[in-house]
Amino acid sequence: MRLAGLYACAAVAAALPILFPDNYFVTVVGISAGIRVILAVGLNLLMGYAGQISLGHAAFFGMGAYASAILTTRHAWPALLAMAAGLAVVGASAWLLARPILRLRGHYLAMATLGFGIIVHVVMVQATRWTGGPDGLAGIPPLNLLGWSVDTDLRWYGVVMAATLLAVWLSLNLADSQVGRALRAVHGSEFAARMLGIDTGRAKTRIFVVSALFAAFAGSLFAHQQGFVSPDSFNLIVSVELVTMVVLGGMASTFGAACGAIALTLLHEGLVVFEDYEMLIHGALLMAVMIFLPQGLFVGLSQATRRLWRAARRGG
Amino acid sequence: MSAIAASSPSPAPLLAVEALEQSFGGVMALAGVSFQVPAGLIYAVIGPNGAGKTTLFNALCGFYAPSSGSIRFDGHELRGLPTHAIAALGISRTFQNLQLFFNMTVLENVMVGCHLRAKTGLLAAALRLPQVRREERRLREWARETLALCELADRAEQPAGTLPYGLMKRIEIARALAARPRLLLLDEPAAGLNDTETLALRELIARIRATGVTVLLVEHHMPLVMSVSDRLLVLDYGSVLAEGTPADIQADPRVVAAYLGGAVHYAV
Amino acid sequence: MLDQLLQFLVTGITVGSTYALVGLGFALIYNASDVVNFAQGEFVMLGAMTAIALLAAGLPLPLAAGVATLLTVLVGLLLERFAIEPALGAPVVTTIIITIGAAIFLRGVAMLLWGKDFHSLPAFSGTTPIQLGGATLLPQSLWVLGLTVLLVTLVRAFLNRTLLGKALLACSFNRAAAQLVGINVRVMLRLAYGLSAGLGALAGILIAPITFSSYEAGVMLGLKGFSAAIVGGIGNPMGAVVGGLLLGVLESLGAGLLSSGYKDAIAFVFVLMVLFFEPTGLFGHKVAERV
Amino acid sequence: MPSERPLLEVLGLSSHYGPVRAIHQADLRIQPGELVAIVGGNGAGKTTLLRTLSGLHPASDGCVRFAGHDITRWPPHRIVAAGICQVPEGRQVFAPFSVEDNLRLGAWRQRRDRDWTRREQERIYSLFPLLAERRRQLAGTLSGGQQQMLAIGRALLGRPRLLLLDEPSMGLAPLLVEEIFRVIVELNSQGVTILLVEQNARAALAIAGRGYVLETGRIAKTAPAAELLADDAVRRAYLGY
Repeated sequence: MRLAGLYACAAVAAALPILFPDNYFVTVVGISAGIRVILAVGLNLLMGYAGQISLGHAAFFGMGAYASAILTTRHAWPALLAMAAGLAVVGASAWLLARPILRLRGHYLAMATLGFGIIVHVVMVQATRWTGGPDGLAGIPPLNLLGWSVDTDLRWYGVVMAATLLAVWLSLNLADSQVGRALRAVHGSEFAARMLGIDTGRAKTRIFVVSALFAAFAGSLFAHQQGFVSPDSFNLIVSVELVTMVVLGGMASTFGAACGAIALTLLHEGLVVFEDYEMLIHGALLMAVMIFLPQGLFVGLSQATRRLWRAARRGG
Repeated sequence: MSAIAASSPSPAPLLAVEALEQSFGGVMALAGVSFQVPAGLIYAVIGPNGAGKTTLFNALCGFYAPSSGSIRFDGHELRGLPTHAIAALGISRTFQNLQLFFNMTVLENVMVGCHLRAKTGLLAAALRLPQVRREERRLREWARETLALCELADRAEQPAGTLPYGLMKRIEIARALAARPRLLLLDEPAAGLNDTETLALRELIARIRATGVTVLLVEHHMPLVMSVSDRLLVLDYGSVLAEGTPADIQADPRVVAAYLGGAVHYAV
Repeated sequence: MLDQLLQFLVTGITVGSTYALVGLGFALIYNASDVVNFAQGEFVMLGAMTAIALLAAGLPLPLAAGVATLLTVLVGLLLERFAIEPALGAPVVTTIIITIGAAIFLRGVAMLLWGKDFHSLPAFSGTTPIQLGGATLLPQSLWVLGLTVLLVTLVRAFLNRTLLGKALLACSFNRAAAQLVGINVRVMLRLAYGLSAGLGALAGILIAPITFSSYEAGVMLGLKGFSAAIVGGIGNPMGAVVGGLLLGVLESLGAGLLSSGYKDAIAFVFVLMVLFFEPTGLFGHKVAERV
Repeated sequence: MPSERPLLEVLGLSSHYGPVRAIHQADLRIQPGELVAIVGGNGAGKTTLLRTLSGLHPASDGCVRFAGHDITRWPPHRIVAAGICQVPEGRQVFAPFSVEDNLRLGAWRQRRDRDWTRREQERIYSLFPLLAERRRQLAGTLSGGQQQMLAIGRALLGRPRLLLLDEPSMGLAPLLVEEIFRVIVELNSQGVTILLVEQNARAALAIAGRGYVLETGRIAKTAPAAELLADDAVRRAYLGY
């Protein structure tokens, strides 16, 4: 019962390619949406549950991707090992960064995480010897799971969906445990949380690391799936989009963050039609949602419909 | 030594505050406060606005770093300890301004209160290992028991933010109790309550004491304080004005003057 | 070597002046509303791009600059009225996202109007470099320096010498008390947004002949301005000015002595260090009381 | 019999802080020229009442009428313009500004009338000679009593028809309290209508003509001050015994 939502998602993910076989849209958009869901769900643990903003999450995403790219193309590591190494590096960096950065609050935290994201991005562009500079790195091999090479769109669809469901499952478990409650307590009132014996500094640090690991995992998948990485995929705009997904979903809800990620992916696909208007619409939408539905698109809309429904019933 | 010294009075006080001073940028909020709270009592701290009552609580909890003096709790010096470590020693509190976790249900709020008894690791929780499920069940039971003690059992699944104010204050008490403290600090529990709720609060405080928890109470509602406390400490301008039983305090003219202010006379 | 250092210093101060003006705008808005306006960089871009467009349309430079500044002020006022006021008192994350949304929106508008190409404004008075010891100085740099000094002096005088300026500061010291003496805080809010939009636009117009401008030009400038404000102690207008100059010089020195590609990274490493070790900014306390 | 229409009339006013009801169905009436005291213990809702009257805090129910206008939903700056000036609890002077600047900001609504402002400022200096010596000093560096004088002066420069004072005695030494109260009496005798909120009930009732006793957000009693001074209701409101 607890995981009913997860099973439903799994069913939909499995049914889509059967209902629409060989459909480019389903697989490619599905893959892209899945990777974003992993990112959003991970960031939601930090932002939605623990209440700590990060405007630099694309950095961890990129570090995971580049670790895979560099280790496989330059050092011929197997893909899975490269992924594991990437996770280790990102985990360690996040842990080192967490203490000093999470002492900051509000705008200061926003500025610091944003600065971190920019620094990492500059390194990606400038450290040409390792990263290939602005042109990026090509020729990243696909994942190879015990001899099964993930080299078609459909196989990738399957792997990314499995990874996405895994991420959602982990996030649901965390949220619905004492760890998750402690994080929400930190968000609700740090005073009260400490008074109940929660070491708030430690709790924040650990969830920052977990959140970074989700991003690095998504990054590694992204690198192997695309076969190519360049700094453009990990810039400030991407960090802002990640925050947008979480906020759009309504914060502190795993499925909300996932829906936010899917909605933004579809919006991107849809806005392609408008080409030059994409930015304008994206910006206007962000402002409108935050002004009119501050609890997020999904929570806000469901509350609004409930209100309308009640009003209609009273009227009738 | 004595762990949960219930009603039998132990010779060593549970809490001993010695010459505690707290200054903020030159302003003395606490100017050498000393008092002792024996285990098992309901001990109230009263005084006019700005007398330093909440400052005292915040110093006890490690929110402020006192300028000098000592706070000993059951043989441990509390000064310099971080708040969560103080909580782990067995002190819990409620807040003057509600610090409820409004985004959680009543039960979840109280389950956070059980945090000190939870041993779940991050990884185990993420994978939802069997021991996590067992612990969840244990914490839930514990929380439900505490809710029952506070007569909140039927509200368990409601979001805490949607309840009336009086119940919210009660949830905060339940949450603090869930930590199984030996000393419970209540910061103005009656503020904003109506008469019926205040009466129920008095019973609840008495029930809490009966479970062996020592209660330190800051409160303005004098009828409540006078009827429920065993001893009182009166603070004024950050110093101790008087200490004693409710009867002693009511007979003390200095207390009346501190509250009503000295008369100022001149021709009008 | 010494000549080179002098050159870096000159370049740094020129760029830093722009950061200072943008940072000053940040500080003014933060003071008035506790909002960090992530669209501040877009004011800079709008000022520059509008001036370029007006010039191309045949207006003389001074008039184009003036009209561009006024139009940007109008955008600032509209932003305040329709995006900030409705969300007053909202959590920090909400206001951050609203202003980021506004920034993306303005960028989108600029792209539609002027495309993705880089544009440039002609230098105000020629491009013959001036020799200064061993360093060369563009005449435009003199314009930037001179007008920055003028603008900062004017803003400072406005805040310290006029009652209106004091009323604006009063709102940030103690909003309730400001309301109790009858100050309309919404009017002050609009004043702050208008003022900082104007400062941003002027910064953009001043720097456009040196750095080129495009619809994206505001992103980095805005962030550097924000950094300047943080380095100087957010909410302290003159601290932001000093922070901007410091950032510009540091960046230019880093670019010259270490690597030009890393200049943005150097700036943000500096900001992170300041945040980690002096979270209230370098001048968070001391200057705040003097302003 | 009713000689004049009241200057301030509060009917059924309620006010909440989040879920907490701070003021419940309060009724008040103040005639021009009166000095009225509101006394009550900690947390009785005195400060909330004044904040609601000044428009800093929204009323959840009821209405406030002032000089013929319904000002219940007016923003604070309009209420000040109408003539209600408040000396807030804890002084709230603009600490980084000089004494002089604080006073000039107090005259914000009158800023175009420079002569009046200058004259009025001099009057404040003569009322509080201590402030005159410290014109250029930063307000944040003044002592508590001096800050209180400055806060009163600042409010007076708003040209009040009704002056609201929130706990002017709080945290002040008895001698200073006496000084502040002397000024309050003097102001009232010059014709300023005053609503004085005090925890120091004896001092407040000693100078007020009439008093209200506020108890947990409700008006528990109203009577001539002398009568209240002798009444046990006041003592009960504070001490509950």
